[in-house]
Amino acid sequence: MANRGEIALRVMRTCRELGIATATVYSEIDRLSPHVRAADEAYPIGAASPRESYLNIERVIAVAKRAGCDAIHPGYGFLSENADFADAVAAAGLAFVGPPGAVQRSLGEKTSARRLAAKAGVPVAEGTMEPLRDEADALATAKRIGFPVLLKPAGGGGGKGMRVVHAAAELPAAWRASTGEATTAFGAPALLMERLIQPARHIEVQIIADAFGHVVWLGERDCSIQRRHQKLIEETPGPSVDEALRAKLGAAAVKVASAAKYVNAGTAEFLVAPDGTFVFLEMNTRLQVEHPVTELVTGLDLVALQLRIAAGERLPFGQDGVQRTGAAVELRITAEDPFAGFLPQGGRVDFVREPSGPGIRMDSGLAAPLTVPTDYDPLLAKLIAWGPDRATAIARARRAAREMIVAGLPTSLPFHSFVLAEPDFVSGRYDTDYVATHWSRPRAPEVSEGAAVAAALAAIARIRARPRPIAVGSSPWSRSAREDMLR
Amino acid sequence: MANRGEIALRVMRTCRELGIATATVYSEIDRLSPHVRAADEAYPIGAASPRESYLNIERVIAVAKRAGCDAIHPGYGFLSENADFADAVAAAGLAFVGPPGAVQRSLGEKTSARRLAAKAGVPVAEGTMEPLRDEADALATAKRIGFPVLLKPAGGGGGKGMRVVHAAAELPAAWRASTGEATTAFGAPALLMERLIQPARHIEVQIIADAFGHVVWLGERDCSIQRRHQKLIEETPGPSVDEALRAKLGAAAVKVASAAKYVNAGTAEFLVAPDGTFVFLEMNTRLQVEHPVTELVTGLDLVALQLRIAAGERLPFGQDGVQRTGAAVELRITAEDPFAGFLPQGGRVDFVREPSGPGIRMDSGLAAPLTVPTDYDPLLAKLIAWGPDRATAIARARRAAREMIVAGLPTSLPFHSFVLAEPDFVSGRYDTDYVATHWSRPRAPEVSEGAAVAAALAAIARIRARPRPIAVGSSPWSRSAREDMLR
Amino acid sequence: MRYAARAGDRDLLVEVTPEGRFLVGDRLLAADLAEVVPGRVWSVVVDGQAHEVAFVGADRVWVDGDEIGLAIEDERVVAAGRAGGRSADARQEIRAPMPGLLKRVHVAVGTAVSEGDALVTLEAMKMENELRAAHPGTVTQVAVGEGTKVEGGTLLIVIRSP
Amino acid sequence: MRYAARAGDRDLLVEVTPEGRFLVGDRLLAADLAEVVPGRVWSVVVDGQAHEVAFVGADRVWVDGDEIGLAIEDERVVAAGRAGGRSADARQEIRAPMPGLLKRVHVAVGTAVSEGDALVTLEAMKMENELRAAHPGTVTQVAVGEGTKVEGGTLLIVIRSP
Repeated sequence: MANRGEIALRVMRTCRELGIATATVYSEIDRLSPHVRAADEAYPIGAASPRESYLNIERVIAVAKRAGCDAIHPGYGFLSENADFADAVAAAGLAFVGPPGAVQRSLGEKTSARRLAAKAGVPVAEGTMEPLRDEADALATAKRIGFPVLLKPAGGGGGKGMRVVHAAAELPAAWRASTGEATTAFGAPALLMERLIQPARHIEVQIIADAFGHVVWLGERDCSIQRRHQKLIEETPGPSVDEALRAKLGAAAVKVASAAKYVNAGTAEFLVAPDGTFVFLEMNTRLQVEHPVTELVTGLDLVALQLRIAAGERLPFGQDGVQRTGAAVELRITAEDPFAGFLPQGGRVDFVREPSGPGIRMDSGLAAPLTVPTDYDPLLAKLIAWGPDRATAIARARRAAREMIVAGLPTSLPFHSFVLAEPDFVSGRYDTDYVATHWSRPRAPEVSEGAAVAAALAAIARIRARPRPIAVGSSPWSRSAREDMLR
Repeated sequence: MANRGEIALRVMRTCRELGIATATVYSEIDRLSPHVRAADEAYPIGAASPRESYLNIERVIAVAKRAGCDAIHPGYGFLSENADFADAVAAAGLAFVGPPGAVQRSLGEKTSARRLAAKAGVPVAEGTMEPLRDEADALATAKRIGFPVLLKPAGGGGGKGMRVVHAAAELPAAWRASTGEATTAFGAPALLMERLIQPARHIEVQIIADAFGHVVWLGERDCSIQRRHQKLIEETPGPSVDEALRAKLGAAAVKVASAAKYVNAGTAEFLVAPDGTFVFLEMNTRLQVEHPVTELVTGLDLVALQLRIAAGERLPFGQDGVQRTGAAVELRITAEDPFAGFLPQGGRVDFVREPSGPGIRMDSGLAAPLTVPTDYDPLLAKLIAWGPDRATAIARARRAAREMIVAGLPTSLPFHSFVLAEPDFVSGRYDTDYVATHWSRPRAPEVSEGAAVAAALAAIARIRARPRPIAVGSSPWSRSAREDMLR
Repeated sequence: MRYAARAGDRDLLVEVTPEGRFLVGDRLLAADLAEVVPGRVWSVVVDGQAHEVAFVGADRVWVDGDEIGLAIEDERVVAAGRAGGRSADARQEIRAPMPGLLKRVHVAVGTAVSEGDALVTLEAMKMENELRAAHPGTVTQVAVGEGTKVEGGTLLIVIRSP
Repeated sequence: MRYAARAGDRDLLVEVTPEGRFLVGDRLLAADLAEVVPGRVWSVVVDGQAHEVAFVGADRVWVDGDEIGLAIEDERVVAAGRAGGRSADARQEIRAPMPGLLKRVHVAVGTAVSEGDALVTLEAMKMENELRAAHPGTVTQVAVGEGTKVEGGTLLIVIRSP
């Protein structure tokens, strides 16, 4: 397991269920992290900085060999979309749980993916089919296709380093920032430019393919609720997607995958305009963070399928074998302050209560105590709710989100509570501008006077009562603390 | 909510999802219990002893009136199958979430239920159709139908007070014990006698009916894994049940329900012999502990349906509208010592880790810290696993059970870990004798030498290291504790 | 003992009577408070209304599913006449919320800023995060220059409000 | 310092060297022990093998999903030559595991019992629970009579094994 956090735990859970022994790597700062305890074997590979540990190809492969692994699962992020890593894994005689390096190369470089999709007859957004040469080239291109435009790193996806440019004046700053972030995130400064399609929905299609040319699509996910071009809430089916559009998107995803000779699980991302026309954005050549919503409506275990395909097996079903039932929504619970522009926050979690019950699945990397380092992605846990219909899934997600408590650092939970009761989201009317239009001036929740008074009284009681253990079946406050106050 | 523990939480979760405000009662010893915090309103109703609190009809109804409730959900146990309570609730102008008193009376008294089923053309076990007059009557009956026989309280179900009698010599002791427990549990000493059917599987059928005469069955549950005639593991579909038998059982359940003019959710219990012949045992006129396995394969929320029917609505679907997908298994995690005859244990829970992830649902009343009183049922939590097939559901249940940690008192978890890997259970070959034949001399698990050494080293480290907070990303043992030892 | 509490957007005056009852404003409440998880989670039942309270941060509290700000001051402070939280507004200190690299400083001493204006860009967690002004005011101090690696908590910018 | 440990059915002799390394039997282990939840959960990595250990009871430990018995004695006790748990076997004390009503006593002083024999019936949690002998032996004491209400921990029966 070449990863950490909730995804390492999620993958190793399926391994345990399949009777597959697991070995994981961990960085110095992760010695106490849950994935180290969940694995059968665990090996340190270096300092907290990703370059020194989770991004260090040589060390990861050295550990895999030492532990006698048969395969490496990269999770998402880190080395999951690194073609050189996939090649190195293969060269070391290990199975890479994901598409081979050649496929990752043809799809990982975004202009190459755009060329491939266009060639396969799948529409792409107007823009550059080669990386931009320099800022001047960028300006010329922007003027040709017309502002507003989108600057994107050509080297990788996930929304990192993307910048919207509304006018020529903004270009220099945007160019600097995007180039910088592209270098930091993908080790390559190359950028491309697309015409900005707005308003639009970010809708992606999950596909899975075996090494024998069979490609199946498993339904779509609407991932339009984003901040910094990164997803916060995903759901399936997409509330704006009808059967006709779903079929078109599925077919387009399969076209791209087939053209790329795709193997294993992948996701084709599209932008869909209000009129239902869509363009292909990119192919994510890995397991997605949001894969559980697809698992809940299809009943499939995508990680189990990934492992079987990596072992050379055929897809156990065809397109007709895919049934989808009900609706599912995922909340990404991140270590970010939604009242401060979703600023990531490291810190120490010293109390956690996670929800459960009907329709709720938690894929969590949380524990208490737990130190959340600032070196990695701020995702702490995923709350996924299923229901026979969208309304039930949303009601369950909201109920569960409001049961959850994380003490020690701010999380995205208040944002989720807001969205799940917000009329536009509840009625399915939203696009990629949602956060900007609905959360630009976030307001703290209005609580009842009773709740406010309760909070104040508990705080006063806490100040006055010295901490003491709870007596069986009695309340230290109503007993001892009251006595205190009589003194 | 006239209950406590996991079922109170489970019912109130659905209420929250439906936007229904909740009020609950609690006994003195339950002030710190989770259901008090989960409710919108909470009212104390008396001492820990059930008679003083959760069984006190007058007080429960007084609270419901004071809180301005529209309906009362009884959960299971306590007043859930008390016809007088159902009548009193109705008399108070409140909706009772369950069948009306008249129905409960005709099915609650077991000989009356046997007469009703026989009249409806559903087979019942050979035995008494009226309560036994006295010990002499019991002896005569036993001689007539032939040993071994089963002594059962006529006043209620749930396995309480049942005794197997193999020979006349055992009858006096069994009579005493059953009469005593029947009085304690149901307030009525009356007993009945049935011929013991062994080996047999305990298989029950979930039904739901509205007030307009529509009755639908939702599939069966095999509940043969029992101790003291009380269930420990339940699953659906039953591994021994084929479509033909399933249809027969479903039809029989509907016959009994229709004959009783049944309304709301209920469960018809059957004993199925190896040759597939079956007899009706009793009708549980309430929500069952094990209802979640049916929810997981049907996608229905039985509590939501109960509330709609109690509100006078019609069943929103017919028999054809019921789809079942995959398999589900439930583990009852109880405060019992499986190495001491499942002896119930009160105590204080001071640490809990509950599992989650793909296919896992927890319906839990656990928290840390939590005092588990000896006054109530020892059920702490239910671990329910779904899978596309039985093997996957079992693999997930086992994975999850082995992730779970409860510190402070012994639980049934070691038993569950054993069963879920035991060949007879895994292959679906088991009956009501399973615990007697497979767990009569329970053996502690064999752990690897590595695990044993790890446990010993941790224990020694714990003894030597003074408790101290964990430094960020470092191990107090490898740091400070090592320093200790250098002194 | 009297306390001034600010819970969310509500200001409450709470007096704890010698008998340990609570006087909130002019209402005497018979509140049943139970400490469920020591120092962390409390159950509060007032006249049948059940509330769950969890202390999730120095000045943040979780109550019945919502997170709100919470500040308590006892009567000595109350007597001193300082109301909860007010003073914070007059002087804004912008501090680094986590270790990172100060990529850009968008303001200088004397710059007039409005609510929401970007002040500095901090690169951390592989992302560029813009720290913005919470209230309008004038920059009175720029403590750190561009390109500096800063620890969490480092003072970056000070703003005075009229 | 040397320790005698009994983990499950394994007896281990463990010596902690002055350098803080572990000598288990004659094998020197470089074990990395990390306290994850203070006093409760530990992570133990020995030569890449990762184990999770949770202390769930006075003499019970959870390790990698299994619960086993655990007893540790330091060298003073070891020197005294008493092996872990042995002495407990010679004399069995049957105590009430919870408050309840002692419904029946099935044995008397002098009764010879075999492993698994029912000794008393205790009614608690609305169920009749039979307490049984863990090892064969002879009843040397019946501390409480039928019909008595007993607290958890009350001594009920004493058995001596040969």
